[in-house]
Amino acid sequence: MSAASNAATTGWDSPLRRGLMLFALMFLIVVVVGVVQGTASILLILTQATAFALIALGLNIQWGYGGLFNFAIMGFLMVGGASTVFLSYPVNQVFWDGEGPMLLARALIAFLIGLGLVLLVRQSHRIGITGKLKTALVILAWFAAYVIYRSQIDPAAAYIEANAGFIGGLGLHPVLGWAFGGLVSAIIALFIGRISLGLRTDYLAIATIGISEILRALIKNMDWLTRGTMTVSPMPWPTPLPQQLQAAGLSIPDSFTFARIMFLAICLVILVGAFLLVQRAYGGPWGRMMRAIRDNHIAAASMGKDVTSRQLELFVFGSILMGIGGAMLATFTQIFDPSGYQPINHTFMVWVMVIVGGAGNNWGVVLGAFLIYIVWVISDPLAQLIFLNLSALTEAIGWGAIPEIDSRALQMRVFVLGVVITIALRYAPKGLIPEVVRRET
Amino acid sequence: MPLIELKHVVAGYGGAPILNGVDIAIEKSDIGVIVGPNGAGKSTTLKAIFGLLKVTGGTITFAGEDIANSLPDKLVPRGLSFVPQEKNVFTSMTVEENLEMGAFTRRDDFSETMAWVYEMFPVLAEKRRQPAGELSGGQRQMVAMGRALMSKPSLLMLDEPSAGLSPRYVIEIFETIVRVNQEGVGILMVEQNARQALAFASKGFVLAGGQNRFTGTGAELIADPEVAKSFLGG
Amino acid sequence: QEVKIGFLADVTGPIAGFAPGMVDAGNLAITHVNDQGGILDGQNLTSVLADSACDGGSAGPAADRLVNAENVVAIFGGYCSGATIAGANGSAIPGNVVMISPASTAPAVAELEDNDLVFRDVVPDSIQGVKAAELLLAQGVTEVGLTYVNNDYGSGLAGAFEEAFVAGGGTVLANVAHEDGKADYRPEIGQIEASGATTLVIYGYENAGGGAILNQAVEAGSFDLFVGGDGMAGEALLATRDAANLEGMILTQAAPAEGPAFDALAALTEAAGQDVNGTYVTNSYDAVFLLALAIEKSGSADREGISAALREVANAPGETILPGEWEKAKELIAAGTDINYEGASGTVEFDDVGDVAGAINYFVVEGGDVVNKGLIE
Amino acid sequence: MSSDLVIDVRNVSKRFGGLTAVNNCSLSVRRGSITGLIGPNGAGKSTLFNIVAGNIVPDEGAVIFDGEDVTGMKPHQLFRAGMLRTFQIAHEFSNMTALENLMMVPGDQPGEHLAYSWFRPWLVRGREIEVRKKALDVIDFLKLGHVRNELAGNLSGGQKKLLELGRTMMVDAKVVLLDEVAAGVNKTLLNDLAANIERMNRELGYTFFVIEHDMDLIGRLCDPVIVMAQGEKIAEGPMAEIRANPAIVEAYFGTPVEAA
Amino acid sequence: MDELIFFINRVLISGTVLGSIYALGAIGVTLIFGILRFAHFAHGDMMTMGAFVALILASALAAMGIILPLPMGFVVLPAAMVITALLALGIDKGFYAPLRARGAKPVTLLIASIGVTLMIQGLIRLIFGSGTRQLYVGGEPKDIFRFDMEWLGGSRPISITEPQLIMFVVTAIIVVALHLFLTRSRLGKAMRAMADNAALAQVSGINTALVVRVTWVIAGSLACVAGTMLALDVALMPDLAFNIVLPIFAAAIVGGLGHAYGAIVGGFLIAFAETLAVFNWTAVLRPLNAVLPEGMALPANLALVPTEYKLTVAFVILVITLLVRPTGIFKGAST
Ligand SMILES: Nc1ncnc2c1ncn2[C@@H]1O[C@H](COP(=O)(O)OP(=O)(O)OP(=O)(O)O)[C@@H](O)[C@H]1O
Ligand SMILES: Nc1ncnc2c1ncn2[C@@H]1O[C@H](COP(=O)(O)OP(=O)(O)OP(=O)(O)O)[C@@H](O)[C@H]1O
Ligand SMILES: [Mg+2]
Ligand SMILES: [Mg+2]
Repeated sequence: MSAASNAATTGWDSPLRRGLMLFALMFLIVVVVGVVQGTASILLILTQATAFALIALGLNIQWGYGGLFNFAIMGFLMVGGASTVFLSYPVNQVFWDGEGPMLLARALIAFLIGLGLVLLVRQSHRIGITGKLKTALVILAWFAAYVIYRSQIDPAAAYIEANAGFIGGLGLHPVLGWAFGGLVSAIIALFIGRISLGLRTDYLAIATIGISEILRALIKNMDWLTRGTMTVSPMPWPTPLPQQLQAAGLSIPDSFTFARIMFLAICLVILVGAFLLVQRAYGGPWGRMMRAIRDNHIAAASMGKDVTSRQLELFVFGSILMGIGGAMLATFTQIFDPSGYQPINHTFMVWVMVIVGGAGNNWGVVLGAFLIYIVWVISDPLAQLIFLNLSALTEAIGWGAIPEIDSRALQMRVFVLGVVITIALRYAPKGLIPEVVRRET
Repeated sequence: MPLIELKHVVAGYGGAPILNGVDIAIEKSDIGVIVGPNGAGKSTTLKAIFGLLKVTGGTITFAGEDIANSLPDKLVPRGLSFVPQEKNVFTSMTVEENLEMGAFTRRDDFSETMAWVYEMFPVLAEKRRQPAGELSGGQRQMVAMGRALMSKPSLLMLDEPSAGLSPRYVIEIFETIVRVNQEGVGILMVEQNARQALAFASKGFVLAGGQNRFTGTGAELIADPEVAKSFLGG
Repeated sequence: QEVKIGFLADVTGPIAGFAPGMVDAGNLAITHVNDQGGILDGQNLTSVLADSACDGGSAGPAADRLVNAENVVAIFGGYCSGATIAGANGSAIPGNVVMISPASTAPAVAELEDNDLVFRDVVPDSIQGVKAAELLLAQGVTEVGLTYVNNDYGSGLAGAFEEAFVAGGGTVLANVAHEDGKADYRPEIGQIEASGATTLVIYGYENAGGGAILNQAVEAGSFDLFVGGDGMAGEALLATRDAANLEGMILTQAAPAEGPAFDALAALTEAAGQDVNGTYVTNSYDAVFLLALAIEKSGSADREGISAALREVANAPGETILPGEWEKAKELIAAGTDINYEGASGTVEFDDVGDVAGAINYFVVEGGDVVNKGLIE
Repeated sequence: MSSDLVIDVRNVSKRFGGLTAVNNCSLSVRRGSITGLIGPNGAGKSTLFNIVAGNIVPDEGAVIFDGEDVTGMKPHQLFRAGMLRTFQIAHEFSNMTALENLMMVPGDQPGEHLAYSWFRPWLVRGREIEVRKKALDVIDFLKLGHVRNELAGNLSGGQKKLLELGRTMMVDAKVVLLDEVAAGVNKTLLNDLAANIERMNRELGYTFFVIEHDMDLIGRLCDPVIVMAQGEKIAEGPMAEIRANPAIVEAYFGTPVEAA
Repeated sequence: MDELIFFINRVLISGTVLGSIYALGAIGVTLIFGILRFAHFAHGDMMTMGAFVALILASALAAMGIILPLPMGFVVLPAAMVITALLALGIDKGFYAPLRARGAKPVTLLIASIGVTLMIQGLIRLIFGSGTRQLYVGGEPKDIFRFDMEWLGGSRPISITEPQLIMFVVTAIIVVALHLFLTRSRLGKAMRAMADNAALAQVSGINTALVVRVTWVIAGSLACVAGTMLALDVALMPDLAFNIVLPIFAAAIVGGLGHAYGAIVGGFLIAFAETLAVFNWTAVLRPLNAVLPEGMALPANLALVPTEYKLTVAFVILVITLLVRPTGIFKGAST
């Protein structure tokens, strides 16, 4: 073992004990929920939690390692979902038989022409055009490119929406779809990162929120590509569906259990793989360099670290995990529904997972993801239990039942989550399993 | 009765204590200078007096009253004032507003004090409407001291007031400190420009490892070959 | 001793505004069943509520709890199409549980490979939009401005309306989407105003963006005529607004919204202190009542066979059953007589894919009241 | 004789809003020298350093480093080209230990690339042991051994400055820019540091470019000394010559303070 | 002439209304950021909370039969501000102060404020249900003033509602009062000092705990004003202000965090950007149709972007502003 990781393991002593206890506690919660709600249910919860753990790991890379305030998580989840739709949803023959592909190809060419135009004009200083004139020309080129592209994409979109609905998918294996989700996320992250990573903390946060809202608006309204508000379903699974197992002779409960175990297994393999890679990199000089950049990017730059491209590396790396996680979620729930994505559920919840779990500590983040997700799911029956009893109580005292008790009780699940967050932070402001300082022995 | 007296103070930042029994006593007429190697606990001593960290042992008395673990908003009205080493002006506020903030705890009319400060630092009077962030290093240091004087302190504590200043300003700052002392303000300061500072100090304290090593008048310490070799750079 | 129906309801999230009314309506149907002799052998019918938060991701665990943990016989819900589809695919269909959605209008719901398990008793957007277009054209309105809530409901309805309206010779001067939950819709209204339209068609929700748009459009004062869909037709429409400003406003809603079935439910909801005109309240009541009838008809609290029984009790022919007539229905079923539930939201005849075809009524605000003008021919 | 000049600043200007911090300034540093840079507060010394080290892009003028125009180059590129700087206000990595602060300095660590750390861990490990040993040596030299596991953010002001200086000892650089390393450092320790700087200069061939207000140190180490005022170079020469210039003495040194 | 009136109605008045709301919200956000150094995400819900407090008070007054010619929500505003300020203080004491005492990072406080958001939303829905309400209790109608423009040759009136008028006045008063407070009063200056350098403020003997309390009082009461004004203008619902918290943050950021004046500028900038981006220029340019050649008539809808992308515009402005000025127009603070 290298000196550094040696230091890490020995320095782990008390956090290790604390972590083990917390993981044991979480295991207990899983068992209890499993007993109360049944195996099939807990498997479903665990599968989605695993996807969220992967996403949270992505955020941990960005925030915990790099101090990048990414609030565009929802955008990346949507991108991942939409990408896996494109790759793994069955082929839409109507689209391929019609004019659609041709029109799209023309739009693509228009896009490339526009892009070429912009790039060309940006080189105009070589022929002596500089300063304000160049800026004006570049803006003009952007505008022209936009017009050229719109002139081709609008009819194509209208045609596809009218005739084929949307372009459908390619019918490839869903796991390929997830990889594609990661890839597209990486490309988009590269683009976002290039324009916005120069911003500092809160400014970066709000800029990324903005970008994720822009992504959402695009995905939600590009009906020809994503089917927009009409939703896409059913997404194919990489493993047999319960129905297929039933057809093969399994009982209904068994079919649920086995189908979900198989799905969960794939997700776990990906999570564990990602975890190992991330953990190994973080424990060594790479992690040290990233923490240095996070602490003081000016000094890091003067110590020879290429801050911009390293931050981009982090941003892209984290976003890949988010994209894959988003794709997994869409595949597992078998629906891609752009209207279902909300910043509070898909961005802030992940932040909560990371901060409550312990930013900068992968174990903590995975714990946080599972814990918060399970709390969120069981807050539904839990809130009802509490408030139905409360209502019964007020009724017994003679104050009368709380009106609309069912639905109001459910509103309290939001409250329950809020309470859990604030209590957890109050007693562990650095997270349940905080970042470890790598001290020597 | 000394103006301020530390008896065997023990204090730290939560882990092992940094100060392990520091003794300091300053009269109103004194200029006390604390010197010592880096990490000796000099700044920590000033912070401990000013209630910025927890004192776990010993006593700190100011004008006879126990002030250990009192917070600044209680200490400033009692006559203590502190100029931190860096970030010691409000950069976005004007010079005059900086001074006003120094008088924050005062309820009476402080225009006279302000006039006194301007008299002491004429250059500040010229720049009273200018944001402090636009001043040069030496001018900032004056603003910082002026701010601290606005509360009409009987004890002014300074953490390395000359650090980073050009030689000319160092001289100016030290002259100012002497002048302030002559106006009846006790001075307790930390300095790495030790020789220069001890030269005009009436009391000197050498701290190392959170403990007093040597105590005496400034001249005595400079003269002591042991001190000179180990702490003043020969 | 209990027969459980799962309520897959989007109580939190974007439609939190009107989901509670739908839950209450479903529970009202359950109360009626229990008050009139219970289900099967006098068992208690109960509801289990699960929150799907209008999001496929949240609907998964919620539906699964109903199907696998609570072992419900059938599911009422979800409301948002995304939640319905995710719940159906993830748990209900493989678990062989019948679902009736009272509010999911997306075409994707019809396309589910559902083993005939997923039903909905809400009229698909297409029909209502077309009927509204025909009505306006018949009344001589040829130019309108249109705004719709940007979700499956609004865009489906607006699409159908525009197509029919243009085909019939009308012009849609402006077609503007709006997002729910905004504070201010003046820019949207301004776009429509600027197009010169004096008739404003709003396909949104009264207690969300649609209602806010109506208010701000009234304030703007440049529209003579307002038109709304079923999402706008609620009690609150006039409760919080000055009816004089809305004089002449036309609302469309799935039939009957009058007639014996509707009146019956109106009386029942009034007695229970609920509002029959609330968004999707009638559909919700009908859905749960139908599920109860289907369970009764199938003869056991077993998931198998509910789907077939549902068609039998809902579709003609048979003796007519109105909302609340549980005792009568129970006797008839026991006697082996075929029954046909006529819902307050419509006659509820399920077709092959589990959708209902519906006739559309229209209403006009006249003299401070919403007056039912009967079927659109 | 450009090869003799390792840093050559040509007509550089930098303005902040209305203020011209560096004004058409030209100066150069000879290879193998310890060149001093002095001047009143606000003269533009640190700004000039920032320009040379790539932290600030000048409005006008050019910086030649080792015969090559490096104007507008990024700090990390200059580091790779062999230029290392310290900061006047310590720029420590506050959430890392003192030891880690030094260990992160050496460039080209294989472990800083994902591919190596995933697929060639043995390479990473070997290098890591070397780096660590070097860092421990430096930390002991700076008398920071007892705080090597302390978070750098918790160090005293002077200790941070020492850490800043320690970075220069972690790598072999052609040129080291020192911005007021002495401020706040105990004089006894400073003597050792000065000796070390001289040794690095003499034995290892480092070139130093030093901003200082401590005239004893400048006098001991530097030849030549450059004087800057109001963004411009106003004089250059051996310390004795500078001290003999009455204008500079008046503006910069002042007269010594008397004892109280 | 009609075109001009249309422009006034649709751009000037609408933009000012929206801008006032954004500005009132953003001032609170920016003050909290300046003093406490964290992005208080629950600010939107504090606004909603304030509006509900006003609702309770107004309903209580109406129930007692006290009806004044002004909107009741406005009449009770002072009392509602006090109550909301107290609630804000309580929230700080209960949730943020313990974290600050333990030296939590800004992001931890941000996440805690998300927790607070969830709790406030849950409680509001528990108590008031999730439906939409009117702040016009007692059935008073909302007055709409229509200024006839016929004397200028316009066929449409300039119209403005009573709450909008009140809002303009209140916003103006608040902005001036806040300016005077921050620049003239001792406490106001102490707040600025603390925003500038909290450690030095403490050393100067400024009672930082007091400054924190004053900050919450101001932020809370401003939130109450903003929420109530918004609810009077539109309607009251549990997610009333949560939905506009993103543009409010955008406004605070564009202005430069920690800058009260920046927040005001940012608020109006974002509001007018949103309004103008989806503004249908045909309405103003229609007279051109007379001079344009046949067949080149302006399209019925000539807006820069479709309304689906309205919020997007706010964010595009935001991103561009930040790219040009990375810490906002007024060079704001940063954690
Ligand atoms: N980023 C900046 N923005 C605005 N003004 C600046 C900036 N950096 C420096 N200045 C100003 O430029 C001038 C020169 O500053 P510089 O730090 O280079 O001085 P210096 O010679 O290093 O002084 P000192 O000896 O006090 O460190 C000063 O007036 C300073 O206030
Ligand atoms: N916030 C802190 N947390 C933990 N330890 C600290 C903290 N601040 C300082 N220390 C430690 O306390 C010791 C004394 O620090 P102090 O700042 O008092 O030194 P000093 O004598 O002022 O040195 P210098 O001359 O370098 O300023 C140092 O070893 C330092 O590591
Ligand atoms: Mg110190
Ligand atoms: Mg400098």
